[in-house]
Formats: sequence, structure tokens, C-alpha cells
Amino acid sequence: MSAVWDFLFGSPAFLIFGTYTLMMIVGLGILLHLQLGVTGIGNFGVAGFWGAGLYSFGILQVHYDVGFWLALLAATAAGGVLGVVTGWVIADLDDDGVLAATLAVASIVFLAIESERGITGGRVGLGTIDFPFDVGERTDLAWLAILFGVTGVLLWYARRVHRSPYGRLLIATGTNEPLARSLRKPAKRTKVGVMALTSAGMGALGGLYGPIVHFLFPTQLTVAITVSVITALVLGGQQRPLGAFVGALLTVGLFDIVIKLYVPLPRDLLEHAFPVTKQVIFGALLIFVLLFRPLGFLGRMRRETHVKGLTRV
Amino acid sequence: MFEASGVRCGYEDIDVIKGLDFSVGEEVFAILGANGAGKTTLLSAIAGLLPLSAGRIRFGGETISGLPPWRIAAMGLGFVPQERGVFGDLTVLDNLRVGGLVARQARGDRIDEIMELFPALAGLRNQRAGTLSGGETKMVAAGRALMQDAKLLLMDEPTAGLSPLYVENFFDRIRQIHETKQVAIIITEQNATKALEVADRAMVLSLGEATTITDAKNLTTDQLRKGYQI
Amino acid sequence: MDFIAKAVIIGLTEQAPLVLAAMGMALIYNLSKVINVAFAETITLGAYFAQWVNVFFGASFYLSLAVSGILAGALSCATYLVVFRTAERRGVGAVEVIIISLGLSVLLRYALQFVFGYEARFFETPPPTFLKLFDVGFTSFQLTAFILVVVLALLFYLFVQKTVWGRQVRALASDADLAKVSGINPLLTTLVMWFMAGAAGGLAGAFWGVASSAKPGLGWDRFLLTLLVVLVGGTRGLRGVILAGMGTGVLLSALKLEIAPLRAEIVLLVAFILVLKLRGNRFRELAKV
Amino acid sequence: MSEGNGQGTEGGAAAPGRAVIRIRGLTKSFGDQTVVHVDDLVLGAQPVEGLIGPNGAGKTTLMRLIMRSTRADTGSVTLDDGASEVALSKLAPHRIASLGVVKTNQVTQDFAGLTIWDSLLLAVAQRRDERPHRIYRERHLVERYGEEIQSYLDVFEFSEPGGFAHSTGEKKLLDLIRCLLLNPKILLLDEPTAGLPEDVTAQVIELLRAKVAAGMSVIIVEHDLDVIWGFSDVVHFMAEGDVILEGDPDYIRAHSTVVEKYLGSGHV
Repeated sequence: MSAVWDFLFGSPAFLIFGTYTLMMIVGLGILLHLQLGVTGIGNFGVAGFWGAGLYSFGILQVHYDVGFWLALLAATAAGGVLGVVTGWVIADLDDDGVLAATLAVASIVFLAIESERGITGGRVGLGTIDFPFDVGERTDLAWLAILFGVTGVLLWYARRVHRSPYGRLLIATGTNEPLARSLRKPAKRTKVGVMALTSAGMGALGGLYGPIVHFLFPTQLTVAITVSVITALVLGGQQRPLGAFVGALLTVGLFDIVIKLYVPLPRDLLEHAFPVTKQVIFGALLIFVLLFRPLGFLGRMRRETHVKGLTRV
Repeated sequence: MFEASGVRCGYEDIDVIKGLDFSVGEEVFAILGANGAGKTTLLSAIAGLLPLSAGRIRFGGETISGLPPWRIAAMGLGFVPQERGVFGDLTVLDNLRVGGLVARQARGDRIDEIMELFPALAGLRNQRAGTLSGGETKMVAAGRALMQDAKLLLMDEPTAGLSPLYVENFFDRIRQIHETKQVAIIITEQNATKALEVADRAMVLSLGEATTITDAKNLTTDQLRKGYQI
Repeated sequence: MDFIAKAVIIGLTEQAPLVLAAMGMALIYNLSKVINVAFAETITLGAYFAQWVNVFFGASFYLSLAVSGILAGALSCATYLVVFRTAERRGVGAVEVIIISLGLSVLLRYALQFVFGYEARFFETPPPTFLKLFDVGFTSFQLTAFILVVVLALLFYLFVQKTVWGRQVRALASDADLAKVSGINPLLTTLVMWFMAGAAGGLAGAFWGVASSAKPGLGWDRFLLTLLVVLVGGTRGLRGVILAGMGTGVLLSALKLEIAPLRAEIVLLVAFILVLKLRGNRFRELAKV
Repeated sequence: MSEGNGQGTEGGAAAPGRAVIRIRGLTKSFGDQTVVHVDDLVLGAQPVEGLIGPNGAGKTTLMRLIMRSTRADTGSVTLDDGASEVALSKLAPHRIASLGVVKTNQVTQDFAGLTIWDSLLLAVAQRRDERPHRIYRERHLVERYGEEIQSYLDVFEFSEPGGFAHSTGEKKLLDLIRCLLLNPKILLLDEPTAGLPEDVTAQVIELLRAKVAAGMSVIIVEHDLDVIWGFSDVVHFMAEGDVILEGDPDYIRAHSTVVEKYLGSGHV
């Protein structure tokens, strides 16, 4: 029994950090699900919205000694504001324009962090950021529990959206915008609104990531995180709230936790071939899933039974 | 040379054309009918752009239904669509040259022939087709199809939306093309009077079905009014 | 005057490959209506191919260029046949195609490291002489590269505008159905076009690569700028792309002469976003309701 | 400009309580081709008005100009309910629908992700039901509108009312029901019965008659002219971008201009 315990938690710091990452991907994935899977907005700049939150949080904590809650609020606001601006830009662009604009937003955030060294620390980094509380040895576990809670709330909200008129409005806007407009739905405002809401969420997640890494670097905001989130969501099922969760388990969970921690790979392999192989597999998965099972592991949005049930109310 | 039997076709699961049988020889054959009759749908299906849900189309002794459109074009069937009959981004000359891809020999001569047929185009050789007037566009569209050295020309409402003077002139050209180049022509038209002046035979189409197929000169106003529901 | 001359010289010599890359991507965009994120990897691999031929076979840079163009073109055709054509036939939606191409991009970017190694790879070219014009220094190699890019871009433009195949490509892009009934075989024409586009991308990559080194992120780092040039200039055809590409190069170097380079890039991106936003409004007529 | 009015029609004045659409100097060109050029036209003064004309007359474009899914080059479209006049041509499409001017679609339109019930609940949901924080609003929506929706589903037979619309015909009916659920003052119908079987066409017309009796105005474009002749109170005849003739169905049907525009001058 204790052998099993040792095997699983022999290196708790790595396991906890892996799970943090997993939770981040799931959280961002749920928010991207609301953008991409529900509203049809292909956001390729997830890292930018998340990073805006992360760095707002970090700058306020490090340079201005702002308290945790206020800093978290600022992180949320930073994501939200960026979301409003992006939403306004993309509201009447086609999918190619959305790709370009969201990529550009992420790029701008990245460049701004690298260039404004005075407040972001540039490539030297920004730190340190600590947990807002200290319960001794188990502080990191407590933080993990909080992250679980936040992700749970996001999941709950996404599921409720699917069962509410708001979700229907988002789906309608995403699948046939002109038709939605002809049915009194303000498509533009809806898009800006959902971008504001979900990007604020991404900003908040960014803020919550600050204490985990303690030290912020621009390299934490590369396209890799966006690709991980997209891969997880698409693999799990972009139209389902649980999609990101399932997908993240199958990708980050499998590679960054199970294989990295529990499969004895030679150090050399782990450093070079492993991350490269992982990305090759992610890329291949994206292609295969979208070509041959476009709705991912979980499949189509469940609407039928749910509405049938309602009619009997 | 052309034969359609039991043809049904349409969009998604609705058949716009509901079972047509007709054949066309070395003649000008007019397909008449009000909007919504299915004229454009029928021609698109003949050209191979739309699959048949039933029936068969034969052309020059071979079955063409089921073949891709570029194969049908190579067999000598030219199609002049009603809208978007020209490549707007290409010059007039390039439009004609694209038509000439099918039958490359003597391409230069045929360009000259077309310029003679439509003298108005001569001065517009290097203009972008997207900037032409409605009438000029139709000339380029017809010229492009003729460049294919077509044996059968499908023309979908070639005069829709054009000025009366131009319409008169264009119908003269149609007859001229038929006679000098020995091209069979299937022409759809809503304006029956004009089409019947140049057609040898005519078919009246109403909501996807043929109400009459007869010699052009025998077609009565009553038959037309019935087909058009007025 | 001096400032303008400087901006123009630096902009054109540094960003000349951008024009070539954007022409290639624009061709795919106009014909297949696909924004191909994996085009970034066509660029990267162009650099690797050229470097490989240059170093492994000891070939001159110019010979490696030719080989690299052909290989990149072939790769581009392969990606079309295996991935994009399949997507087209399965009726995959527009956003999904973009994500598929993103997947392909990631796949190629990392898979190439198995073949070419994890480290950056350098070209072996003879040491250049240094030249000066309007107080701007550049190497003889940069000058030949610039002239070559101009010639290649011109050839590419002439191919699309003046040849039979170019005409077919343009006809197919202008109206696919009309092209088909005019006797154009779409598959053949599309393959020719993807080959040309890939070759252009590969050559751009080779020029970028020789100026620094062939590394996995080479194409991706330049993808966003290329994409923006295509989206902004592409509505006016290849000529628009060329102008937008050159304009971007000059504007960027002008900005960099005035403000910090990273800030200059930010300003450029913001400008592009605003142009996209303004342009977007003009496309609303397409609604079918 | 109208060439002349038939028996029993008045072009301008709105019947009390019935809102009308007023069109002034409206033009739309694609390239050098003027598709719509309407100087002065009132639609909706009578309960059911037909809009017919030969190919390219501009009927569909006129309807899309009214709904602003396409932008006019010049001119104005206003909604006049007797008390006040609102310029529709300055409003966003969703605002026009909110004012009670609604159009069905010629090309079948549907929401790929929504079931039939979903689609109909979407139509009835108000702005306040659709706020992001109202995630428990569904029950209210079903209680408030469920019966009304069910009443439509009782009229038409869908193969799977709880699921997705399968055929083009079902999607077409769904499109119509969605529009009716908005309780429009003026309903524009663009070929509502194209592709529907005869018995369903009859059901549609019957349902529309009931709605008209309850105060809704209908403006209908239809290729099956038998539907026009049987259903309309007034017919507007369009040719070359303008309404050139207005009158009751029999008057239009017998008019030489109409015959000439459809068949040509040789068959008048």
C-alpha cells in the first residue's frame, strides 16, 4: 500500500505542478469552448488573454504591493478589456480575419512584455509572487484545491449556459449570424459580450497562475499554451463543456504527468526527443480528429434529450 | 445529338426538375418558362455542375450525366450561365483564351472570328471583364463558350436585364452563330416572343415539368399562358 | 530625404523575402480559400532544404535555392493532397480547416527536428564584402539576395499573369464553377498552384535562413506578418500583395529608426488590426438572408 | 411609378391600425446594372399583398433592402403605423425585426446546432432572457411560450419534433414558424412554398390566413402564381427594378403589360 503511495506521490512537487498545468489547460479549454465550440469564434490568441491577466497580476503584486484580491480583479479586468477590444475588432471579420486578429493580440501582449522591461522585467523576469496565504507544507495542495474549485465553477457555468437561453443565443450567432440577426438577435453585441466574459475568465486564470510559478517570464506565454488548449479541447470535443477536461487528460495528463513522472525515460530522451514527439503527436491528433471525427472524443453537443425533457415541464 | 430522359434534379432533397424527356437536334431549341420554373437548374445539370437524382443525359452518342463538367466541356458542350458568365478578374482576351484551353488548334483564328461576331469587344481586349457593362459581359461569356469549339451551346437567359436594342441584336447573333458555325443551341428565356423568333422548337417549363414541347411556330399564346400561370 | 532613403533601403533588403512568402500564401488563399498556417513550415523547410543541399553536397547557394524551391513545392503539393484536399472533400468548416493547418504546422515544425536535429543549422557561404549607400551598410550578399528576390517575385508574377497555367489558376480562383464548365481540370490546376506557392514560400525561407540560420521557428516567427500582408493586400490581387509586402517592410524599418524595435512591431500590428477592422465592414453584403 | 391602379385599391393611405412600409427613391445597383429603382411605393396597406414579376425584376433584392441584409445605394424605407414613422433604412437588421418587420428566406436557412424546439425557443426569447447571468431562465421560457410553440408543431408534422429538422421542407417550415413566433406586424415571405408538397402548401396558406385575420400583414413573393392569384388582396407587378402596376389579382392577370413582360409583346 505504501509502495503505491510512494510511487504516486514520491515526487509530490512535480505531480502538483503537473496538475496545476492540467487545471490551467482545462480552465482555458472550457472558456475556449464557449468561444470556439459554442459561438464559433476561433481564438488563436489564448496565451495573450491569459498572459495579460498573469502579468497584470504580477506587476501589481511585485511593484505596487497590491493585495491578492485587488490584483486578481485587475487580472480579470485586463483579460476582459482585451476581450472587449478583440471582440469589437473581430465582430464583422470572417474566420481568416479572426485568426489574424487574435494571433496579433497575443503577439502584441508578448511584445509589450518583452519591450516594456521597466515594469515587466522583460526577459529577466518578474517576481517573486507568493501564495496569498500560508498553511505550511500543504500550501501548494491547498492552492491546487482552489484551482480545482475554480475549474469546477467554470465547468458548472458552461454546462448551465448550454441549458439556458443565453447558450442558445451563442450557438445561433455562431452557426448562422445573419439568420440570428433577422430574429432580433444583436449579433455584434453578443460576440463582444462573450469575448469580454470569457477573456476576463482567461485573465483571471492567468492571475491564479502567478503564485504557482512565482517568477514570470515572457516565454511562459508562447503559442505552445494556445496549441495545448486547442488540442485538448478539439480532442475531447469542442462542442461539449467536458471536452477540454477529457482532452486535457488525454494530452497533458498523459504526457506531462503520467509519462513524464512514471515512465522511466533516459534523461537525454526526456530533454529532447520527448517534448518534440509530444508536439508531433499533438499536431497529428489535431489533424486526424478534425478530419475524421470533427466533434472529438465526446461528439456532438447534447441538445435533443435536454429539450425533450423540458417540454414535459 | 442531345437527349434527356427521365431527368430529375435539384438542390438538397428538393427536386426542382421533376422528370423531363426531350431531345435536341441540329437546331435552336428554346426552353421557356417563368421564374422558378427550373430553367437554370436544368442547364446547370446538363453542364455537369449539378448531379441528377434520376434519369440520363446523352450527348453526341455518349452518356454525359455523371461526368465531371470539364470532361463534358471537352466533348464540345459550351455553357453560358445567366449570372457570373465571365471571369471578372481576367481581361476580356484572357477570358476568351481560357475558353480556348479545350480546343487549342487555331485558337488565334477563333479569337478573330469572335471579334468579328461581336465588334464591340475589339476595343476592350485588355479590360478586366468585371468592369464591363451587362451587354458586353454577355458577349464575352458567349465568346468564351464559342472558343471551346462547341457543338452544342447552352445559353441561360442571355438577354436578361439588357436594353431592348441590345436584345434585338443579340438574338440576331444567336441565329448567326447557329447557321455559320453549325452549332446546336439550347437557349432558356422568359420572354417567349423573342426566343420564338430564333428557335426551331420550344419547350414550356412550369414548376419543373414540361407542359408543352412543339415546333416554335405552332406554340399558342394559350399554351404559354398556361405554362406561366397567367 | 535621408530618413526615407534609409527606411526604404533597410526595409526592402531585410523584408524582401516577405514579399515572396506573401505571394505564395496569397495564391493558396485566393484559389483554395484556405489560410494555411502550415505555410509557415513550408518556409522553414525551404531554409532547411537549402541549407542541407548547400552544406551536405557542398553546392553553391544558388543551386541549393533551386533544389529547395522544388522540394518545398513538392511538400506543399503533398500537404494539399493528404490534408487539405481531404478536408475539402469531407466538407470541413472554415475554422476547422484553420485548426487543421495549425496542427499540420505544429506537426511539421517538430517532426523536422527529428530529421535535421534540434540545433540551428548554418549555411556555408563565401564571406561577403561590405557596401554602403545613403549611410546604410549592407553586405554584397544581401544585395544579391535582394536582387534575386526581386527577379523571382517578378517571374512568379509573370507566371501567374501571362502563362497558360497562370491563366487557369486565376480562372479557377475567380469562379470555380465557370472554370470547370470551361474545361479546366481543377485538381491539376490546383496542384500546379500549390507547387508554385510552396516554391515561393521555400525560396523565401531559404533567403531568411541564409541571412541568419535554419531553425524550427523560422517560418512561424514570420507567419503573422505574412498573413497580415496577405489579408490586407490580397483583396487587390498579387499586385496588392507585393505593394503591401514592400510597404510593410519600409514602414517597419522606418518605425525602427524612430522607436525601439519591439515597440515598432507593436505599432505595426496595431495598424494592421485597424486596417482589418475597417476592411471587414465592406464584406457584409455577402449575407444570404 | 405606378402606371395605374386596378379596382378597389388605394396606393397610399394605411388602413387604421395597419402599419405600412413606405419606400422612397430606393435604388440598388450591382456594377452598372440597376437592380432596384423604386421611386415611391407603399407595401402592407392591404392584408395580403403579392409581389410578382419576371426574372431579374428585383423582387428578392427589394425585400432584402427592406430588411437591410443588403445596403441601398440611395433612398429610404420607413415603417409607418399611422402615429409615427420610423426610418428602417437607418437601423441594424435585428432592430428592424424588433419593430415587427420580419422576412422568411428564399434559400433555406437553419441553425446547424439547434433542434427544432431550440430554434423556436430562440425565436421567442427576449433580450432579458438571454443575459449571460440568467442561466436558470430556461424554465420560465418554456412555461411562458411552450404552449404557443406546441400549437405550431401540432399544425405541421415534423418527423422528429424533439430533434433536428431533417429535410429542406422541414427547414422551410421551421423558418416560417420562427418568423410567426416573433408576432410580426408585417411578414415578408420570399417563396414560402417552393419545394413543399401541395397539401403542406395548403396548410401554410391556411395558417397565414388565420394570422392575417388576427391583424398581421403579409407581403408575398412566390413563383407558383396560382398561390398569388388565390391568396393576395392586391398584387404589385415589378419589372426592371420598379413596381409598374398595382391592382387586384384579376386585374393584374388580365393586364397586357404583365403578359408582355412575361411572354413578350408578340403574345399580348
